[in-house]
Amino acid sequence: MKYGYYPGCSLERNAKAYHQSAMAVAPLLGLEFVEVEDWNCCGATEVIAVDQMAAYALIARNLALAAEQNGNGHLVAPCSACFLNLSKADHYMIESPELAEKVNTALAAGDLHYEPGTVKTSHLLQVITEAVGLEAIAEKVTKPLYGLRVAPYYGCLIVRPGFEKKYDDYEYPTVLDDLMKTLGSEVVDFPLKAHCCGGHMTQISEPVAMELIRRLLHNAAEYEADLIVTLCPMCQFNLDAFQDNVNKYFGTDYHIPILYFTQLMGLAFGLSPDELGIGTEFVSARPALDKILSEAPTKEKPKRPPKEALPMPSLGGEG
Amino acid sequence: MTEQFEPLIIGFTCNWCSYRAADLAGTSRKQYPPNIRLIRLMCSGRLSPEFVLKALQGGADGVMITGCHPGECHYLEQNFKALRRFALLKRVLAQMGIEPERVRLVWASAAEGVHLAQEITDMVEAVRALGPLDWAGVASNGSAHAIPAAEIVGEEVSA
Amino acid sequence: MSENGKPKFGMYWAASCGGCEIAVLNIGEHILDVDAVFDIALWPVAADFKYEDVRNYPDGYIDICLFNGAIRTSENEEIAHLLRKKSKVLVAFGSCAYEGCIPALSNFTSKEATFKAAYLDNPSTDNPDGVLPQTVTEVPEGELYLPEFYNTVKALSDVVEVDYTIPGCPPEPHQIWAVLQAVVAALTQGAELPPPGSIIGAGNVALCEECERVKSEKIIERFYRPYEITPDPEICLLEQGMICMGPATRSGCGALCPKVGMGCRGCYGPLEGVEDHGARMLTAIASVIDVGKPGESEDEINRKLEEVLDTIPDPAGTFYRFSMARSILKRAKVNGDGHKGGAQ
Amino acid sequence: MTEERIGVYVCHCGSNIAGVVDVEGVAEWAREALKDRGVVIARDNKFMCSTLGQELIENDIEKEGLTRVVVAACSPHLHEGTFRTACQRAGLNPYLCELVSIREHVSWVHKDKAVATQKAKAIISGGVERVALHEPLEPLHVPIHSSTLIVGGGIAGIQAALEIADSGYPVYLVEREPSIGGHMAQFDKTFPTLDCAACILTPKMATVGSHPNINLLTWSEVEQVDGYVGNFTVTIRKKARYVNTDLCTGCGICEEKCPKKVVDEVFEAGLGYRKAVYTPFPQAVPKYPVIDVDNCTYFEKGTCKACEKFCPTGAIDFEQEDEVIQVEVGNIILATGFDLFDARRISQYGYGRLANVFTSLEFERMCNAAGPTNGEIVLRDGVTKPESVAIIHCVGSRDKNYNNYCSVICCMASLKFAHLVEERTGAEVYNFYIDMRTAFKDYDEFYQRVLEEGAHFVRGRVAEVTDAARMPGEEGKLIVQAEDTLIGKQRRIPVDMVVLAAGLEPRHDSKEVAHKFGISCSANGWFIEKHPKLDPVATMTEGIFIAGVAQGPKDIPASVAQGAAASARVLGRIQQGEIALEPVRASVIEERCSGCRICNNLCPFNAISFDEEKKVSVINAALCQGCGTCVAACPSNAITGTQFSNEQVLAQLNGLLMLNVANGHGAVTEAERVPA
Amino acid sequence: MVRCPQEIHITDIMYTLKRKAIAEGYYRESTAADAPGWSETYIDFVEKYGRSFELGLMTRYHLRHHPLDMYKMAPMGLGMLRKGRMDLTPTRIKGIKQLQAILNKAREVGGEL
Repeated sequence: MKYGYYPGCSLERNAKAYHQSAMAVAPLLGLEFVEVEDWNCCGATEVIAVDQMAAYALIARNLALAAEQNGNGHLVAPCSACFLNLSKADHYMIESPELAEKVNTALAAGDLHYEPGTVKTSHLLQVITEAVGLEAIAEKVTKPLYGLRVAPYYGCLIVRPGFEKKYDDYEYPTVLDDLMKTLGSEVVDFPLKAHCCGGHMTQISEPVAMELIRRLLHNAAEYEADLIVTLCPMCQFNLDAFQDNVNKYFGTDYHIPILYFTQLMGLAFGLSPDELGIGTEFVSARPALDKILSEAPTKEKPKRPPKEALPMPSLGGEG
Repeated sequence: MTEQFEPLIIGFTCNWCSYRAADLAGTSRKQYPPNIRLIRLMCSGRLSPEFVLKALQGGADGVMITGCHPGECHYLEQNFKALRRFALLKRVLAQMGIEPERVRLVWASAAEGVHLAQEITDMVEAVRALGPLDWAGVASNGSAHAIPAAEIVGEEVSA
Repeated sequence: MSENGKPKFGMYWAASCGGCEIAVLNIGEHILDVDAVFDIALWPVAADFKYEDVRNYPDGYIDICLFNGAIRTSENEEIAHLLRKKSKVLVAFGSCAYEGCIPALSNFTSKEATFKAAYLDNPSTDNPDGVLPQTVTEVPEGELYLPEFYNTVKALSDVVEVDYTIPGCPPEPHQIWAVLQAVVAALTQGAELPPPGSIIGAGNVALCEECERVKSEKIIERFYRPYEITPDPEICLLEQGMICMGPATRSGCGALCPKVGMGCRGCYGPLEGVEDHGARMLTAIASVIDVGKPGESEDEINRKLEEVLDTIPDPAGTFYRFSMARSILKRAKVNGDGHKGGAQ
Repeated sequence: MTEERIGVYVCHCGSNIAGVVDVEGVAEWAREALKDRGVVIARDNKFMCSTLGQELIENDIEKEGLTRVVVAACSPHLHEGTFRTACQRAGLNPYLCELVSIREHVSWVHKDKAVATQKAKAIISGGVERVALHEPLEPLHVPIHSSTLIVGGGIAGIQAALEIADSGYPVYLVEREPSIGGHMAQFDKTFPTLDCAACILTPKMATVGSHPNINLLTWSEVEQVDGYVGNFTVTIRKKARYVNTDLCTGCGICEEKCPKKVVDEVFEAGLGYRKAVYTPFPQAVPKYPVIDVDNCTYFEKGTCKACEKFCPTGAIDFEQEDEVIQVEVGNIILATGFDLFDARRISQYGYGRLANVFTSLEFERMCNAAGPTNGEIVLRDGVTKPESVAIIHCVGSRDKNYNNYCSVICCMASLKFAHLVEERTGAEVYNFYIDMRTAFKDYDEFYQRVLEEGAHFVRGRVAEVTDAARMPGEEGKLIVQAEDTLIGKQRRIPVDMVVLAAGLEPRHDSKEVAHKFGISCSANGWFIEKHPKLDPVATMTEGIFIAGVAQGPKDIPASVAQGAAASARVLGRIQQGEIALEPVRASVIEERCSGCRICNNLCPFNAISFDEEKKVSVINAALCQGCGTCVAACPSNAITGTQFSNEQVLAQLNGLLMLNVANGHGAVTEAERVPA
Repeated sequence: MVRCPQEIHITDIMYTLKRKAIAEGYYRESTAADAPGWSETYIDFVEKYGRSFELGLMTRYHLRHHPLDMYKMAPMGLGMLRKGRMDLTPTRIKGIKQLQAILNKAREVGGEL
């Protein structure tokens, strides 16, 4: 399957590991990613905060380029912010012809035009779990991540609903959980899985950011996760690069490595850590990865609850 | 001074909503042009396209089809059938060169006397603006009251 | 009857393709019986007669005259009147004479446009001076006359009284033969003929009755043109989304088209009491489109509806393919330069 | 040209019509201009609807031998009946009289006298043309079978069944579950009086069980409904119980001995267990157990039969099979109730994930003395008493993401819960609500009472329930996060237990059921009543009534009221013995029908069926409501409709077109008079 | 996350409010008074190069808004350089002129929707 590829600014440098691992994994899954020629920043959460029209124009330029360059109109963005911006702009342009017209007036200034709805943007995780599918992935697993306790962290952007890209269950998504299970790792419940990592608050209001990050680390630690797996450069950066600051700030002592799901996929597929940019994280993942067992841990079967205990609600809906 | 053209509109109403809407317009003394004459059916679902064609061919300048709002049909869902037929009839009429303004579908609940009166007023004005249909003339000579080809919807289809 | 005691047979060809003539020949060896039983009084396609000959016949001279073709020109109309006068029994033979048929599709446009298409725009026409047919042309020898080309095609019954109608495009040979036998029986053994004005050589219920395909409740999600699908051989074509005029069309042909996977085109015309063949089919088909349920928003419904209807290109041309001249409106309202209403 | 002798009567209606329309002129005109259309008499009168006016018509019918009557007055919806009966008195079939409106549709909506008069003439000429083609019609009389089918053994169905049975008429009560009682049987207390549900319900259940006029069919479902008002044939599947009810004494030994314990998802709402052979609850009616084949060891593995071994009367019968029966009934009441909103759908509330989040139904069972905890309010571990409980209102209700409507009962139920928690555990109670809705008798008093008992009320929709502690005091608790919109602040309230007041939803299969019985459902799936205010228990389908929550969310009193109301309607019918149906009906002309089956799917009342023998479509006159949709659809004119035939409608059209308003002066030119 | 029972897109409303707050100058009283500063710095880089540039962004923003906090960021900055997660020079896209033209036009068109 061939996709237009929109890396976004972070993946060029800060989240190079994400880019690197994605590129390493893609071919194994029969995915071909062709980078959009001369793409520009999606504006993250900043441009929209100051000038709506500029923000949409900025995004639309990328959509226009993507539409121009790759035939089938499938675009993949590994960064949640880019994914949200690209798909959101497209959606609102479809919804409001007035907006579409204004945006296109702007684009015209650069001899570009974008027909709303022509580019379908997906997040990398979507492509991997939906287009490729867990079965196909399972077949590729050669070194299962046995015994590794993973906290699946989605962040708040990818699940942001309100239009057709409504992602999985936007309150309590589980795709990443399933993917991690497929890789053989053990997935811990992670109630804050879709909460905010602080975003640019690290720059704007330290106290706010520190608290938001602490909560996530704390919650992961509570559930004895060996590491947190992410799918968004911003989340990875905040939890990883600022973990030290958090410890200083609150006098805590967290050492929870933060990896991208593509890095773990690579490992499970038998690629070497270096090919996957493992080592570029601030909080080293080595100790955690050393815990990986050679074969599946024997599950001690859950001890039956005391007879006075009430049954839990059966999972799966009624009717 | 030339007398202004008074179109003749035939209105088909359903027994439960739109006819009662017309009654209500009356009881609330809501004035509307006298150019419309109503025929009561039990349901807009009863309307055979022939009724519309006959009206136009027989001298009416326009036809208004009325019924209960979708989802409020006294017969549960029959006005949906009226809606389907109207949609297809519209296309055929367009190919017959009859302006869309001349045949309208209007929903009116028994409470919407004023709404119905307004719709009638609008339609009479719209048809007045179009001028007489005079199908007798058309049938005897297709070029009567010529309207620009552009206004006739209808697609070219290679056999 | 004439001196040799044989009844007189006439057949005339007005605005039509000639298929009806072929259909008569398709009765096979029976044609010899026809020849044996009848004296041919007029049959341009078979023997050389002049209008003059016919004019010289005494009134009612022709016992049975099969008139095929629609009334498209003043000539057609003139001959219709002439043959009416000269025939005891005048039969509207075939769809053209009965209801206008394919020629009447030009009622969706104008005479001018038809001329333009036929004499000017037609790529295979070489007409540098853009000459169009004239009713009167001056030539050194004097004036030449051409019949007038009408703006609207009419059915035979629009211009003269018709005794019987044999529908079909063309009528099926076995039906033709059955009719001829009945006539012969009437003329020779004085057998009863059906009441004047009736439609003969066809059934009295819709085609579905003689169509062997399995029919069930109809819910149509979209329509397909013949090239788009290969229909299931057992099931009703309409249920498969292929437009089939069968339900609204007179039986008599033996459901030939549906039998071979092609929807009925409607050439046997509408059923008794139906004033407008097209309108009947229109309402029937629209009624079973699977769009619009309580709870759906009206916009949503209309959107879906338009989507489905887009799969019926040229609805008017489809539903009125044969019956335009006998429809309620009879023609489209078009301006002089003859916009085509979508029909071919 | 018609042979009919038509009389035209133009009403002044005081000055209501005469004020605008030249009534005498119109009558005069009708007499002259419509002579060749069959009009032999045309009169005007101050008040046609008065006794004098009516006598006028009657006399003319008798003396002048009128065969048709046209009255030009007010709307048919006002006086059609009046004039029809007048004709009938004079021996003329009422359907040969046509009332055309020149008041509502002319004199009250137009001012220009000339034009109004002209229009009145047109309308009358339309009426004349039409009435000439009217046929005499006789109303359709169908007998009403005296027994009634009630579907659903909840409180609404029970009420209806008892009302009818006590009046001495037979009832078939069909219930899907092994016992009647419905949701009410699961409750502990009922608001606002707090009397125990079982105490007031079980006696009624017992009466139903033993009532000579009630044929109770539990563990059964309606498969098919044929026929029409007064004469339904209903096919019912009695699912195999694997217990011979003739031998079973309901001693309960089988249940006791059965080794297979499973979670009871239905009656215990998943909070308790039952055996593979079970009666849902002790007071179940009937008392006979059923074997749940999906969980029975014998049906799974082929061995066990413990129940059979120990049954003292040998009532266990593993060979038993479903039984399909047919019953004849005259009327049907649907009281099929509701499903509870599946709280798992709102994942941020953690139901199914966080142990101590409960649904309202689970909580009802917990409070119930006969329930899994014997009425103890405890956490999921079954022992710990909560010290703080949060009750979240509007779960799945008033929310565009789920159901947009208000579920009506949740506010009061939540108040009841608050009170019970207070009373039995003394725990702190927090109610999170959007609006408090405590309409109806004694409800708001109850609200006041709960307030006084010290329950907290936070006005704000809960954002999430989480076990992710953030601040001291939150560890090990469930934290309920919501904005308190009254103080405009975000609040995080740590509690031990959360109760979700889940909303009411139509039965998951309500749409199929509606289709089966030929009634309609709202978009949500609630059954639609004939009129939301004036006819709340009848449906558009004659002979089918609805009661209880199946029609829309409501509480016990309202459900009981509807049960009673529906039965009253049915009893009225039964006592009539027969019902007269409007003769406005469609019918198929067999010899014209080609069996194309276009019409088969068009009737929402299932009046059209297909005769496989003759290969023609057939219309059941008693089911037909006369809308005429099939008439308009038939591609070969094989369906006709009385009172609205093509000929009649086109004749009226013709009449209307005869006069053109083009010249607004009321003058009628010869040309215009000639029928088109 | 959308938890509004009326399906209102809360995050979009937040952005709108933020824009208004900045436009009206209310942000000064906010706890995140620096937000606009950050946003504008960010936008400047995007407009200049077409892509964001962490090093420039952080240094300039902090120099302008909290020079004293620089020391806090320094170690992380170094760490990032060491791990090759930060560039010393920005990358400029080819179509930067085109982009600028588009953005200017957009501002000209302007307006909230």
